[in-house]
Amino acid sequence: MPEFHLLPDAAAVSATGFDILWWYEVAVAIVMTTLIFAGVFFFAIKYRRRSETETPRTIEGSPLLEITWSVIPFVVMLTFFFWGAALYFHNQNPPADAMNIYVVAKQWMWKVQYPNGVREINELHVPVGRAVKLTMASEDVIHSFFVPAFRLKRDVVPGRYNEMWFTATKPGRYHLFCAEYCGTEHSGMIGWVTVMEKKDFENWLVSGGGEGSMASQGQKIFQQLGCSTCHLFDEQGRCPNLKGMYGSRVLLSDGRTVVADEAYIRESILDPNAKIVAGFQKDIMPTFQGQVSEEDILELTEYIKSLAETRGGMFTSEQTGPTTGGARGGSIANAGQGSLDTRGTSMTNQPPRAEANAQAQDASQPAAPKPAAPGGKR
Amino acid sequence: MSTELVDRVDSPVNYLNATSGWKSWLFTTDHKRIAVLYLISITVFFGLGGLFATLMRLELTTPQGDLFTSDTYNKLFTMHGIVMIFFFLIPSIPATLGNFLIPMMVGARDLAFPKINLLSWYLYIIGGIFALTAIVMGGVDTGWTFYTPYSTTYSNTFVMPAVVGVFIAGFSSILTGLNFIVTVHKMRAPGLTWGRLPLFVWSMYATSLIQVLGTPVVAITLALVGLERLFHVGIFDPAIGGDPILFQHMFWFYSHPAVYIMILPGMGVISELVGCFSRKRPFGYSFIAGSSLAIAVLGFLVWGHHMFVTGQSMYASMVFSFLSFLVAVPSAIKVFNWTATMYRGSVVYSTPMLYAFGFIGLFTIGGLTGLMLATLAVDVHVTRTYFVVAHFHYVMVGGMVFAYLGGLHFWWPKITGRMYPEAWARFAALVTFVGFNLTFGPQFMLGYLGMPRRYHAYAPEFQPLNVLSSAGASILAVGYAIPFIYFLWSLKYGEKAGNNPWGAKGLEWETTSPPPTFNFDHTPTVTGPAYDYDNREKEEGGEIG
Amino acid sequence: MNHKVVPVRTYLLIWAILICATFTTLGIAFLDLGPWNIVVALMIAFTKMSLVVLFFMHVKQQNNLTRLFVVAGFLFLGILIALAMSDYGTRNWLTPGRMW
Amino acid sequence: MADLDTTIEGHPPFLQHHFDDLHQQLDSSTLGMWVFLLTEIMFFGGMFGAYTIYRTMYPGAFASTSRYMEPVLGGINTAVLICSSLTMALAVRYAQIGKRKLIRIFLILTMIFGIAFIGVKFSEYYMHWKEHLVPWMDFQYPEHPEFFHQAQILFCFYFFMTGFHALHMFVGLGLLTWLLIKNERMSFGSEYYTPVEITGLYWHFVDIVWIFLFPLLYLIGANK
Repeated sequence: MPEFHLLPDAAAVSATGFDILWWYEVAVAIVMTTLIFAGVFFFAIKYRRRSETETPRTIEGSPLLEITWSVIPFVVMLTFFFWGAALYFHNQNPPADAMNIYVVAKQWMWKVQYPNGVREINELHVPVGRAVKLTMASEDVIHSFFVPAFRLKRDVVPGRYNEMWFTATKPGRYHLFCAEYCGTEHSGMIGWVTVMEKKDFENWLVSGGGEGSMASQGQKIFQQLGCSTCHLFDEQGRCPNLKGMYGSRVLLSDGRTVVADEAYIRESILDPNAKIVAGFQKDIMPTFQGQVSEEDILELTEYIKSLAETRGGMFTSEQTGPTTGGARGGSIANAGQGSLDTRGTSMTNQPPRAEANAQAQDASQPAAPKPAAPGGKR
Repeated sequence: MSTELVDRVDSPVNYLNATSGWKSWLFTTDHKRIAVLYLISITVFFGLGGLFATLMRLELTTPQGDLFTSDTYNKLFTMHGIVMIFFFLIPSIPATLGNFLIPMMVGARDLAFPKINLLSWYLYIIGGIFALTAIVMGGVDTGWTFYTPYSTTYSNTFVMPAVVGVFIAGFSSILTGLNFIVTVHKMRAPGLTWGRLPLFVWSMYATSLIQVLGTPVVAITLALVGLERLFHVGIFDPAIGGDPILFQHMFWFYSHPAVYIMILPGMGVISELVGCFSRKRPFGYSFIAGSSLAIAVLGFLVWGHHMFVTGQSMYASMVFSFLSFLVAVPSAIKVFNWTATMYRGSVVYSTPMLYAFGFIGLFTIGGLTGLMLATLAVDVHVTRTYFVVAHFHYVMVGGMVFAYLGGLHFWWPKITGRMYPEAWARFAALVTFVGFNLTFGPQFMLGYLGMPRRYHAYAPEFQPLNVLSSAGASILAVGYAIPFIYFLWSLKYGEKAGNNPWGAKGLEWETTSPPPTFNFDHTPTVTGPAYDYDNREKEEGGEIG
Repeated sequence: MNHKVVPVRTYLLIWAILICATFTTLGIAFLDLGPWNIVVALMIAFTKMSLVVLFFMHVKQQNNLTRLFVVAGFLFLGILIALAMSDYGTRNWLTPGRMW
Repeated sequence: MADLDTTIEGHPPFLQHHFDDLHQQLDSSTLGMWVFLLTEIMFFGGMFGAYTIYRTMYPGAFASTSRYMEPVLGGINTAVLICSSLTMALAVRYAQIGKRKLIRIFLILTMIFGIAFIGVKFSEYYMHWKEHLVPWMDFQYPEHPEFFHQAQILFCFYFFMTGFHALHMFVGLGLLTWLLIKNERMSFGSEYYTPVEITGLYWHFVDIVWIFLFPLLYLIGANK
């Protein structure tokens, strides 16, 4: 039986940041509680009733005092707010070079898949010191991916992707819980997050691969579903050419542009007419709702991502990095075949914001001429 | 019980013995009798909810799920939540103390719409019967929040009767609020201006506004859940086009203000108690009154803080977080003012005052942990864990239930004409306070350690704190059982209370105990401000008032 | 507070305006004003509502209390829709790292 | 609030025991109805809110539903309802001055308009049913198969909102019937016309709900 600890493990950068804020708030709370308790006790004892006939004088109140004890706590609260919001923003916004791992939740298990095809259930292996982004989907109800040691939690909502990222700092095994009630075996929907040294992780990852990379799985599905009859790569088909599509800006038939990210690909598979690429017909592609599982969609997404990279030359090249960066753009470098780490690892836990942004901007420049290009049919 | 009660009180004609027979109770339009009907019915539901809680705490003494199956446990916490929130906390103070006191406090013969008042009790009972049906048929396992798509598509339990029950009980709550609003506006005695109203009336008025504005939205939301569950058209089912997050928006639009429906009446009671047992007008009367209204309005702007980790837009989350801090300001004002009221007062430690001390302390803890939960980054870790469970129990049980018990002790002589045994009552208040802190204090730590709520079985390292919590719960149960016994006992053997055993100010103390059916022989006329304990004001020329 | 008896003429006038407004909305709906269609339709609806509330429901002669309750209803409805839309409207905003 | 008569003597028969005078009774009842209407605003408001959100989420599907709506029928129905509001307002007016015959006439006229509205509405429902547009009852959407699910949600809201509105109409008709009977038994007048007044408020509110439902449900994409 594990020992009883009063403090939870802290095994990620986010946990350290959280704990500082947390103890600050706990300290404020203790000070305030003490003040109130002391006031109540002091007054209650000092001004206890000494005779049955005594009548204290009325004190009407004091607007100045009221303002004081409204404004001072509020200023303290503002520090809570800004600090908390800043940290939250940071935690919502994965760095551009984060390693991508896919999580599919279903009653009552966590299915994890790595781009190279390694699959796990109720286990997640991540390397130390590397930003990891989870793209999470649910096949049934709302679940919530909760790793106390990282102080992070994110709901996994059916019908959409939710993302979460972290940089683990301490090797070890940590609890993974489902934190949103999801039915009978909710409390059994638990697992372990294993944080490993980089070397160990690479070895583990290489040894684990089974049926080929996610992209190659996706390619199979792409053929099976007959996608390839319309989405041609060499010449113009009835549907947009998917090569180089991922991560680019796409001009839509109604004049809007969207970034072709995971969410867009997912939507286009399930609801093809929602966002039609400019120059193409509606109603040509049927919906694949009900024919593909969330996992299939993720594999197809990986496949489409890999197409983007092969077009840009070698998929290992840094420059083809995320076109618009950030959460949705995601990392494409580690997609496709082979090891995740072929392009070298970023040693810093989090790349400096400025650098990441610069990268994002660089990448978006070449992407700009691309809009609607996939088909070239205007 | 009620008819026996009539025989025992041999005082002159009062509302209890004016008429007799079960019909005179079930078809009464007297607000005081309806309050007693409510008192009995919510006690039944409180007992039921408490039973579920006891069973849960028993299960949680061991990390393995060994006492119940997971399905049973899930039903237990769901039914605990539904019963306690919709059938105990929401009607508790408004429907009992509020019903009993508001007409008297404003110097009226009854509420504005006595028949509607009776109707609201019947709606409550019908709603309760539906909820009980759901329990008897086999229970519900969705959690009291009915989150979609679990509740609409995946749960195989009796969701429909529970939803219908809550829907109907909602209308009971709306009608109570409507009645109070009109009564406070239109039925005040001559001379009773808004600035002279007791603070309890102010907070009940604010509560009523929330009931009237918020409850219809949850009604429509639950109707949509019912529709979706029956016909599966996809309103909340993402597989066929719906958006489950929309349910959460609509649900919390009511259910966050609903926590103010639960706590505001408690705050009103505490304002009365602190004033009376310090023999002093509450410090900053107008700020306490105004903060009630501020809480009622601001309370509608913060619901999104329940959804920080759902994938709600982070910009919306930021807005909601900021607004949540705003709503904390009026709550803080109240706590400071209560404390300041005792300054240079004449404080006496009667049982109701002990509960008020408990309330101030526990509500402070509940409120401060609420601030932590409103902090975006902190919420991400501790939301949906036992930290949240502890937080809202500190506010709802440590706050609201303490206020309810305090108020019940305070007005018990007025309601029944009898005193409760003071020594026992003080002892019970102490036991409750200790038991409560032992039960829910450890849960804060469990939450920080990362134990998710609604877990039937849990990781072994959480066991020590859970055992502590369960032990505390058994003490808490004793603390609740004692008042139950001596209140019943006092109906027959209690010392006869005079009209005003506490020397309190307020129109309700100027009539007999128990009051006559129409409360006052003559409509009272109010000439001074509320809580004029200090009669020097008048002697010195009455410059105030 | 006293309910004055309103002349029939006033009621008829309001009725005539309401009927005209209804057919105006209907007519405008068949024109293509782009996004303005719905704006115009709602503006006319608001006007119609105000007329009904003020004249048929006698709010014009009522005290401020009634007016306050009417306004409160729409205020809180506005809060519901506006704050819910603050989520839906900003979900697809770029995350801050990508804004610059 | 001044000069409250605290004695019970001279209580008119229609003054309830707990009120001081008729004035207070009328005021309370009117305020009570307004607070109830506040509740109703939020009740329908919840639906309008959910509808608005789906509408912004699925603009295309929304536009596609318009071809199944009959704007002209909706417009006529709006006019019918406005007429009923006029007659209701007049009924209240004559209740204020105690003209029993005119009250009767205008109450009956109001009911006729109300029934006409419901008649038109239900014939529309019948047409929708014929066209398989009722969700969960063999819903079909052949013109835009890609919008099947979304349109189903939208039609669900359509039936839900208009259905609740129709339900309110039925309640209103019930209240009018009750008023008609009451009008024969006792005389309304400047002393006492509370029931007519508050029923009128309710009826006008139901009218207002429709004033918003009409453009939102019928007029989207009517120009396409």
